[in-house]
Amino acid sequence: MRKPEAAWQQWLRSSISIFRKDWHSELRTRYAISALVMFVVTTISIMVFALGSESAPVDVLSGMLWVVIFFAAMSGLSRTFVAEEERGTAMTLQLLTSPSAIYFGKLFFNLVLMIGVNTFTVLLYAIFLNGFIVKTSSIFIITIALGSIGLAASSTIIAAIIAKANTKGTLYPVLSFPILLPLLLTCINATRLATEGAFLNEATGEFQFLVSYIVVVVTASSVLFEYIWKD
Amino acid sequence: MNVFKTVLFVWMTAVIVLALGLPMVAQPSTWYQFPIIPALEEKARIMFFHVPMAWLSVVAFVSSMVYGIKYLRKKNLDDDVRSASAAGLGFLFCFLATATGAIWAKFSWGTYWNWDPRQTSIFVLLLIYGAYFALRSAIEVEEKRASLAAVYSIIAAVTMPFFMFIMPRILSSLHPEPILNTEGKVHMNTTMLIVFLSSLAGFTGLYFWMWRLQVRIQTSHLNRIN
Amino acid sequence: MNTHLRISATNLKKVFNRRTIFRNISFSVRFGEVLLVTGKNGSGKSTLVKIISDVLSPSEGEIEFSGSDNVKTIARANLIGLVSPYLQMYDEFSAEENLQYALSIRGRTPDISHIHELLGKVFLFHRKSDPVRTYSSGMKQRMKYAFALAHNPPVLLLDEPTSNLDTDGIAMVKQIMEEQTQIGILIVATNDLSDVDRFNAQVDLNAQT
Amino acid sequence: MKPKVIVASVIVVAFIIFGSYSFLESNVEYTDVAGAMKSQKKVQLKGEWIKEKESGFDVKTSTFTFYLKDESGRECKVVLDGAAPNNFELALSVVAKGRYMSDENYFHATEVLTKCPSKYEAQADEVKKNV
Repeated sequence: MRKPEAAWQQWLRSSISIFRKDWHSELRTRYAISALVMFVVTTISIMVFALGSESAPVDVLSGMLWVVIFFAAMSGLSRTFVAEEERGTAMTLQLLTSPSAIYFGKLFFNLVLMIGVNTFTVLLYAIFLNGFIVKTSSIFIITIALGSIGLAASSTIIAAIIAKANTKGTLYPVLSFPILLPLLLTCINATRLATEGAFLNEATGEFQFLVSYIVVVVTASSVLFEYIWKD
Repeated sequence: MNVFKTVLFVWMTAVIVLALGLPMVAQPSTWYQFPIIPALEEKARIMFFHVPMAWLSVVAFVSSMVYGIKYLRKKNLDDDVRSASAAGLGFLFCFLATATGAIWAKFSWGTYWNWDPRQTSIFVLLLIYGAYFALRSAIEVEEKRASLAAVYSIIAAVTMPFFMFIMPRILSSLHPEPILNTEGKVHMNTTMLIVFLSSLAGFTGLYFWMWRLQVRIQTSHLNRIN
Repeated sequence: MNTHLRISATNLKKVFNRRTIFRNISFSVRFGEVLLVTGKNGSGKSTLVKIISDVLSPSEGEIEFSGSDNVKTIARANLIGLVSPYLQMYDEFSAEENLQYALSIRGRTPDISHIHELLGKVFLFHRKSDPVRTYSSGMKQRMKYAFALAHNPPVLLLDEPTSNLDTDGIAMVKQIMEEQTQIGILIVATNDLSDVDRFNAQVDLNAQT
Repeated sequence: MKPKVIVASVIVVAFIIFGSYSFLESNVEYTDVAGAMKSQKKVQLKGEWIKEKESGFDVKTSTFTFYLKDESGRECKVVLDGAAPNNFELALSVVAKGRYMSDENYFHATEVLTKCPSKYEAQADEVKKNV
């Protein structure tokens, strides 16, 4: 045996490879992306039709933005684990590397997906819902970024759980909602601050909260994932 | 066990009789009288039942999670039965706490439901319990069901504190300070406090008895299947 | 090459849904030896194979890989190559891509000439760029051999090694088995005794109740 | 395995505390009169009912009018759609949900919640006297 690479280097390469594999597979099959995009487009167009020529108050719109994002996440983020489980490749993956490498690879994939979807959602929102005006863009951008990470973090572990269950589709939002509620409420609050034109330092409490939420969920998940993954 | 059951029965009977029966007067002069509480008056007696329910729903949630963790470490399915039974009772008490709380809210705040932080937290706790059972019913292999349910309850437990802290920022509460409040004061006279603590102890005893019973029922049920 | 390599299992037991699949399974197999696992359908052959490959944990008992010092520090996944009916390839990828990803997910740098050599060995070189979903079941079975051997594992585990294979395929499997006994340990789980020419130890799952 | 779990638990607890720390300092969202006047949106105005000033139910418009004093002592007229809640007269403080009508200079409430005394000892007498 030649000089072995450091264990963490192998681990890192392993989780990056899982991300690349999922990304390649997604480009070929487009399961998650098409579901996500169609969901966002249909929901926002329903909102536009429902509002007609009226314009909704800005705090209602900032709340609705996160409703769209939450349900979009629910329609697409479970795909990465459910696909492995349905096609029977979960065991293949299990033979290849450690649970933690798999968890972080999948987390990274969901994160990229979530950031993409949220950017798309915000763009559509800005174009079609004229009442939605962001006065402090720094708060808004940070909120969207941290919100995406937080959503990806908690959806990934819940997706891993439901992939092993029978009624995957309906179970996903049921399990996710209580876990995501603190995150969503904080994001809605921070978005409202951005639309009210608050200064950046007025939102530090929210950001501190979001960062802690992300760290707590990711840390707990990385330990617990092993128990989900291994039969 | 029989002694325990008898003591529990006598204790609970005494608690119920005293909590409902002791007189409430404007100026308590003897030890067995409760001070009257303006506006609430006799309705304040619901406190002797509402607070123990809320307390037990949390105790049950914690014990369910502790046995879940124990299962993950030892992989003994009996721990899972304990965990699931505790969660079942927790759901029951959580529901009762929500119901008694809503009645009290009607007396005190003038509305059954106000999305008060405390009401919202207990609502989320109900949702977590609901999700926990939905998850359990969707997995057939017992070992798998046990680990996933345990993992879910841990994830729920680590996010729950965030919820407790975010809510007061969105709405400040009308709910009275919890009994273990920040000032360390108890706003009750001695008789009330004794009845209240006896009720708390009695319901806790009742919970552990129900839990034991539930575990025995579940275990014998599983043994019959196999 | 680790000639001191040894796998020993003591008192393995597996319970599913409070039903005991098997209990008191012990065996020991050394470098150059062949372990045969036999048993009726449902006796737990595949379960035992999964436990050896660390996909499942035993309910009781232990399984230990020993040999030189570093065997214990290497993840079990890197010591074992598995062929099993439960194993699935990513069918939207070609054979070549599957092997590339398999190696890089193991944390290694995939070597394309090594992959081509492997595909030649299992007679899939001419179809290396087609997605696996277009393969026949026999081709998929051969693909699994390439997958199992890609990282040169010292332990090869074969669950129903010849299923779906024609006579050429069976000859290929015999060849791979023979080579494995030169470089490590071979474990075969099957009911068809003609699959193996020789074995040094046997676990018969029918024997226990 | 074991140390990993311990490290993870420490991180989880530390960040739960870190995350909640910033929120312990400020409990906002109940506004005073000045805040209600400034805000365009629906707010929750918290204060005390001024018993000395006129209050009453107008049968024609079906509204209940009263005056409210916030913590800073600033007063404000409140018009509630509907009748006063049952225990309104005994409440220590009230919360009016609604928005401020800057044109007509009153707070238009859609709902009034009452906070009843929940401290059982000693204060029972004081409140009694006030009533």
